[in-house]
Amino acid sequence: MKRLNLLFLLGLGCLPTLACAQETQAISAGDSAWVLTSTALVLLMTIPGLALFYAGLVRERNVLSVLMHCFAITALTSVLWVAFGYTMAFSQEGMSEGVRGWNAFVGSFDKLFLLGVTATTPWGSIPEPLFCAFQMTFFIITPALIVGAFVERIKFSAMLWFVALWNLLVYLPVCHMVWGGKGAFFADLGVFDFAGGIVVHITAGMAAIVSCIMVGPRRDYPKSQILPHNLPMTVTGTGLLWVGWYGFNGGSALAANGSAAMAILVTHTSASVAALTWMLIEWMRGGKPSMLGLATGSIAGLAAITPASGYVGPLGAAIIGLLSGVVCWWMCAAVKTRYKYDDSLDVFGVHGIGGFLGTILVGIFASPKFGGNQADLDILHQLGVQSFAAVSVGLYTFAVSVLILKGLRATIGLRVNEQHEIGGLDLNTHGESGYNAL
Amino acid sequence: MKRLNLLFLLGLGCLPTLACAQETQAISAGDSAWVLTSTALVLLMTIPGLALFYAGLVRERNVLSVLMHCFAITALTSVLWVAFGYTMAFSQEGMSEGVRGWNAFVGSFDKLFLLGVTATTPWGSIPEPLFCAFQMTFFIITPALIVGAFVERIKFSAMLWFVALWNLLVYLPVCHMVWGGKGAFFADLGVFDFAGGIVVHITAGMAAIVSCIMVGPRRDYPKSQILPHNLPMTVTGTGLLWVGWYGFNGGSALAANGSAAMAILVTHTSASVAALTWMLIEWMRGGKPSMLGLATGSIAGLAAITPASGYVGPLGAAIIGLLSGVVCWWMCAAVKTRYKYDDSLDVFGVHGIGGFLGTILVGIFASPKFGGNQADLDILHQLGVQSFAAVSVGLYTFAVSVLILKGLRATIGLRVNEQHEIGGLDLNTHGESGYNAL
Amino acid sequence: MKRLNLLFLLGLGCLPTLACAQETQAISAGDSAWVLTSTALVLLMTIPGLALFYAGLVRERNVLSVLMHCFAITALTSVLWVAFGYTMAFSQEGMSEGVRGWNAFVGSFDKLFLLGVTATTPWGSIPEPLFCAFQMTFFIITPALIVGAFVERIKFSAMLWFVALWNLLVYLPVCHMVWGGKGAFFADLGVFDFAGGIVVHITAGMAAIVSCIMVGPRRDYPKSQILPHNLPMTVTGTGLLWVGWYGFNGGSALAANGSAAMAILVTHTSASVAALTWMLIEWMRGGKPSMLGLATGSIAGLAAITPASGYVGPLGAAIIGLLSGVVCWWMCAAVKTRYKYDDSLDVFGVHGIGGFLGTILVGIFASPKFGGNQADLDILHQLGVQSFAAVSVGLYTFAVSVLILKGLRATIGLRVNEQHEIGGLDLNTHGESGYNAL
Amino acid sequence: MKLIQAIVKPFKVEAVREALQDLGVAGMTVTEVKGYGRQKGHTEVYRGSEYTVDFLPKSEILIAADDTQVPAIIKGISDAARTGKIGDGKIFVHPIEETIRIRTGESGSIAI
Amino acid sequence: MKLIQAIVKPFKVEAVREALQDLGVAGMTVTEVKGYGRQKGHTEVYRGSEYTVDFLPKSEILIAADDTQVPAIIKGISDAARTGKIGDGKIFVHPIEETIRIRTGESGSIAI
Amino acid sequence: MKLIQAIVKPFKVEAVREALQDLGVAGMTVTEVKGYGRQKGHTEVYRGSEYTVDFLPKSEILIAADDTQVPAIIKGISDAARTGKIGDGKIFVHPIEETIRIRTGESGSIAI
Ligand SMILES: Nc1ncnc2c1ncn2[C@@H]1O[C@H](COP(=O)(O)OP(=O)(O)O)[C@@H](O)[C@H]1O
Ligand SMILES: Nc1ncnc2c1ncn2[C@@H]1O[C@H](COP(=O)(O)OP(=O)(O)O)[C@@H](O)[C@H]1O
Ligand SMILES: Nc1ncnc2c1ncn2[C@@H]1O[C@H](COP(=O)(O)OP(=O)(O)O)[C@@H](O)[C@H]1O
Repeated sequence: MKRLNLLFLLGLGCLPTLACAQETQAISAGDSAWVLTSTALVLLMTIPGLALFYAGLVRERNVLSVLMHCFAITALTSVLWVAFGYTMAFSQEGMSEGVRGWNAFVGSFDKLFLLGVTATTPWGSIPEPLFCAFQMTFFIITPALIVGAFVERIKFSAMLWFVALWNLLVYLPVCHMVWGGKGAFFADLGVFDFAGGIVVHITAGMAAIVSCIMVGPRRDYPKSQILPHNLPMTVTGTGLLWVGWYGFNGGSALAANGSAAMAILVTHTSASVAALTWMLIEWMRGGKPSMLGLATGSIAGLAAITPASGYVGPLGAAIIGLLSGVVCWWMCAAVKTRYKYDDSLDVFGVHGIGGFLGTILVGIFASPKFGGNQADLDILHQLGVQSFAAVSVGLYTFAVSVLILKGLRATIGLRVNEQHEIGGLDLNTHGESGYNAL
Repeated sequence: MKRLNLLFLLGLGCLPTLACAQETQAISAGDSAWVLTSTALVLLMTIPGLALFYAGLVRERNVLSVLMHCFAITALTSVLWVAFGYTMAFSQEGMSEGVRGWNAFVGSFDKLFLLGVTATTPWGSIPEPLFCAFQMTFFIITPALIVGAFVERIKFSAMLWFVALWNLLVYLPVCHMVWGGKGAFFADLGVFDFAGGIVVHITAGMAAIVSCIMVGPRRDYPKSQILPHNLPMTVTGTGLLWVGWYGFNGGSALAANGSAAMAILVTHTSASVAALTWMLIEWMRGGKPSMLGLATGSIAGLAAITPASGYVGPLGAAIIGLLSGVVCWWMCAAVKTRYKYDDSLDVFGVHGIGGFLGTILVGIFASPKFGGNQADLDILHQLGVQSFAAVSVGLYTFAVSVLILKGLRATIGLRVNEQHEIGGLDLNTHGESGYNAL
Repeated sequence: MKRLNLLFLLGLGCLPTLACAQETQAISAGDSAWVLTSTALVLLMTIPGLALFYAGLVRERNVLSVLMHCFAITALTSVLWVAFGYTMAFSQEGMSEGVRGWNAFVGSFDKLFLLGVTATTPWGSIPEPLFCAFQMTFFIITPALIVGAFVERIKFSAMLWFVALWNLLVYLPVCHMVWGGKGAFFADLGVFDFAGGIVVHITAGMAAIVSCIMVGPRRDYPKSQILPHNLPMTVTGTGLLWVGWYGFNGGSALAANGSAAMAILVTHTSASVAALTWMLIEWMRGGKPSMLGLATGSIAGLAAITPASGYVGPLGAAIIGLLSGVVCWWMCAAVKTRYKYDDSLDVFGVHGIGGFLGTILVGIFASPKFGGNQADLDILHQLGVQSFAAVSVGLYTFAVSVLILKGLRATIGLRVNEQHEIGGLDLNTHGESGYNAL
Repeated sequence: MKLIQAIVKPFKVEAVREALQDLGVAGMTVTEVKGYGRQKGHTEVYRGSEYTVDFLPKSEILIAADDTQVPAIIKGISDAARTGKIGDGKIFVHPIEETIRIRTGESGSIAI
Repeated sequence: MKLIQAIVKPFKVEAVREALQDLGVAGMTVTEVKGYGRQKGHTEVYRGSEYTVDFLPKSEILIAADDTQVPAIIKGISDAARTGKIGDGKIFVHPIEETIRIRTGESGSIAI
Repeated sequence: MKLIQAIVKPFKVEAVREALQDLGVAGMTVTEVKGYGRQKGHTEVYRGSEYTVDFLPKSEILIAADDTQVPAIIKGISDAARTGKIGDGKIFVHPIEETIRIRTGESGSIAI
């Protein structure tokens, strides 16, 4: 009996998978440790990762405005998340599998202001406030991705309103439908979206293409030269995004296990292959292998693997990386150049297209035939589900984004005036400048 | 069999508080994983986080000197910590609850040079060397915060001596009195200071106000224009500080559990609300919402929530964030401008005041009535304890800081000569320059 | 009784050391959480840590080329690792203790393309894909370290070929011989190399000295002034390297336990002492304490402690830090200046010499007499083993590096043409520039 | 021979370059400068402290030209750089005594 | 009409601007330059390698002015920029033949 | 008195400085500028979009000198800065009417 006790004491929840079937699961310190870390990593992606990535690509006179977008979005959306975002995304009240009521599309309001979420309420094998914090970082980064589409000309107040409304009307329902658990619309269809190909990248990408067109191009575009003012800054951001993506995809396993490990391995593989692909395309087409190309390629590969990262093996990851490198390059270098929409930092071309690609391809590469881990996968059927979810979310995002922007254009206006655009947003909107030499 | 079940519940490692009463606890890999990570995160706060935050705010010719302060402090204090800091802060020899002997105020010397601290000695549910390393990062960052008060004019050697003496005479006893465990002076009074409102922020803030006055203002202050030379650098630092604060506050749970999770959630909430508050104040008072304002607000919110982060809920966090945004803004924009002390980077206004505010407010918001987790809290009594601790530590810090600075002024001197100040510390003190164009 | 056994199995994980003797171990979420984090930390060391560290030290016109080296190496070597690197380093097929067959020197090909590595295959107490990902980050950083030797003049294609061949012919066999487990050549001799003094630093350092000589000096060296264009960038990199090194050394425990904790504590101690040492040498020799000196010293201390970090105590760490500060300073400031080889960023002087020093010194300081944890260590014998491994790996690396470079020089050439070197690699090789003012 | 020195708004440099190219001007040299004049500076606020920035970014364009070209160049610059708002800048015309092309050693008009 | 070109220590630009403002000078143009002269440069040491930096940061101030104003401006600059230490800088006075205000096309004194 | 203004390739500044030092020239002022001329710019490609960069980095060197020194200085600069490739730059010689040393108030040749 003594020995038994000792064993019990030792028995500290090292194999969370075993416990999965149970209704309530013990909280695992190991899983919690990894998701805590992942939460920090995904926050790092936005501040300062994405902020630097984007800010380096604009002109010197707008550097602070871009940084400010990312930071203000972080602060604003976090408050919204705590207030009503979390409950609208993840409340499971009123849901049951296959029933398509209101709550199949958006969460109830029972956890407004995190009511009932305490240190001891569990979510799977981690504490619920941790799950809430982790998901918050996704609620932050998604609108932050969009700002790349309209930098250097957007009105700051319009940007804030857009983000608040868009997160409410687009992000929350989409998140709920995909990740809301049993009874959620797309979840019930069996859609695969491990870490946000649909929820994050397709929504952000669609919003980007819509808003860059509705806000209109920068006055210098494409006639005049708009060069990145500080590429090392962008490269720094790339590194932080890449590292942070370990938390984005690996943390989405919500456990410190083999699934998280495979997720980071395939994430890294896809990023690497896509980066090399972009670089080689530039090189082989008579150009020069560029740092910006390598960086952009890696982000394309990271976006594309995101929905697939919990389902595919290294082979699938390599092919997803390869295709995302090719297709996203083509979107940025050929399509955008041809149609001359000013998706300034290529949010649509990289995140939208990359996310779409990965969302479709996981339908194939999740199959064990191609190294995936979904036994008995019916590829054709899954492709249908993936396409349906991707396209319908895309269209929904498109429509709602147009409406929000129309409303804002009619009221507070979307753009700064021309003098402010020429003089730069830093000085004119924020009253400061990025660099002061004297 | 009943007992067996109970053991089961105990055996989960996820609820270390339950196990606190036990003499020795098994080391939990999960808890250790999170505290290892937190140690890295808090180090990241100082190098390069705080270093960049501060360095961006000074003029180009002093950028390296500020970075050097933070890095030299890191190296110096780490050695002191290993030598005698750890034992003076955390030795529990000679302590017993309620007894106010010498060891209620400072630790014994039995762990000099980490004697007896081995890979297998436990501290709660983590290895003792890990606890030692985690606390070391607090010993590093506290004096590093202070340097913001006297940048661009302090003598490098004076700064090193000040830090060494101050850490010995102020940090170690205060840390011991608050966090030394049963028998420590303030701990016995039942003070709440989860992650360092008193130990870190009040001490650093008081030292800052004292030293900026005793060192004297920069020769150009406030007549001439002293603009931040590189705000994107400061923003990068802000991001790293914010992310690192997850480890600062979350890691202070010393476990990967719901308490750590709630800590990061309320930390993030306070930072967000304070950032928005600062931004809105600027905006509403006829000015422009600025990136530096948003960044400073977030740091104020982070400082203020620090002592409270293990006790309050999201509501309390939001109010603490709101108040810290308002009060710290007022300190920097109104009080400092009026009294014209050159607390160059607003260490007192942000950290000192923010830390003080949070230390007091936790006395209210720890109560379950306001969403806190301290059942049966006597708010009035707790407010008394918090105020007593905050004020007496503040006064003690004030007195000792004055003495140290007087001593140094009389011996090696506090300031560089005027020519060196004009020419910049980088060239004159360190023999190098931050940027070389050619 | 069956159930009891199950409990037994469950009950491990928390105390991995207990289970070491067993053939298969349960996967520990806590250990996995820490190694997941460490993987992210070591990746952070290369992108953006080392990339920034190096890029700040070159002239403005080559900043992107240096960043590009680090990022392209990351992408390239990751693909190689997944394809054949992992199996050649860590396959244990065909090995048995003391037998010096082919597989004592290099791994078999049974895990080509990670065949058989799934989310559920364990490696000690962590999932095998996690071990694979963690080791991958070492495979990335080692060649990235080397590039410091030939920046500002190397042909980009030559660099890629060099890295691919060198990683294949040097890194993989050396890694296998040292870390391949029982039956691996140096492992069987009982060599100590906790986190890569031999595998990473000696190999990188030797390759650096060889390649800087064979590629030849920069055309301006040493006659003309080649100043670091952006030291704050280098300092940022230093901070990230230092923090990341917690994962490098702490993660090498492959568990979240006291051993990992001691590793980061001694790592930090050595870095701090070495940084102070370098600073004081500069100061005492009539010069000025410089930020670059402090940064370089810390890297020297980190490199030197790497092989020793799992074996020594704080005392040993302090002495290793002290000696590495002195010796590496002397290599950079005296030896290099005298012999005028253009090891541009001091890879040999800091990493090579630091790694060598630590590899030897661990033979002494691992002994409990000097605070180490290897009971019954025969210091003299161990010094012999360490020296033998260090020297033979050094010579092997030397020889193979010469051969690879000769081959490349004879085929695609090693250097860009003079006009490109003058105009800068950013523009001429990569078709972009780091900073665009207008 | 004259050296024309024009101070213009930075975002007008490209337009000036194009205008001059159309006039057959083969070369010019541009410097980033800061200008102080009738055009007011602006105020920046850092943590509540106001700073008046008097100097505004301007670009200086130098063109060496034969005397006969001068009026056309002045007109070309003026037309291209004019926005009609205060701060458009100035043109100064310097006499110069000699121009040498370093590459060839040629001097005089041919060296321009 | 003259163009006065002054090379001064960078931290004296503000004082010069104020002095000139007092003299009623309405405009000027400032450039960051590097100067080499009697004032010695300094030595920087990077990892034990010494580098002599010969060029020191200076600021160049350009002021177009009527001939009559020139002496006062020279005195104003000299007084404001003088520290008495080597390296205080130089003032060069150029003849200029024409000044044009781009905004209005005015030329001559009125354009200054 | 003359002011010699030379536009040269940036990596030639050091050679020019040494050459002038050998001629006994005690001071000069250097500015980073961008040049447009016969030497073609280059193309940069960012994510598939091509940008033609017409302006190339150049350095401007100013030397005030007595009339007698001028030919030697021109030769010294030319020899040191010449690579023989297009883009080597120009030398312009300005007349100047006065030179003042701020520190001492001296003027004329002695102030150079
Ligand atoms: N007297 C002057 N000397 C030199 N530069 C001047 C002078 N006056 C103006 N400038 C330059 O011309 C720029 C424009 O002058 P400003 O008075 O603002 O407007 P405007 O060109 O419309 O008269 C200034 O910013 C400054 O660079
Ligand atoms: N002959 C010259 N031509 C152009 N600029 C000069 C000349 N001599 C000095 N200068 C400039 O004046 C600055 C100050 O000159 P310097 O000889 O150091 O001291 P001082 O002004 O006291 O004589 C130099 O840094 C340089 O920018
Ligand atoms: N007419 C001009 N006025 C002012 N600067 C000029 C002029 N022509 C050339 N330059 C300067 O001289 C540099 C070199 O001129 P360029 O025509 O390229 O070659 P080269 O010196 O061989 O004739 C240019 O980059 C520009 O800075």
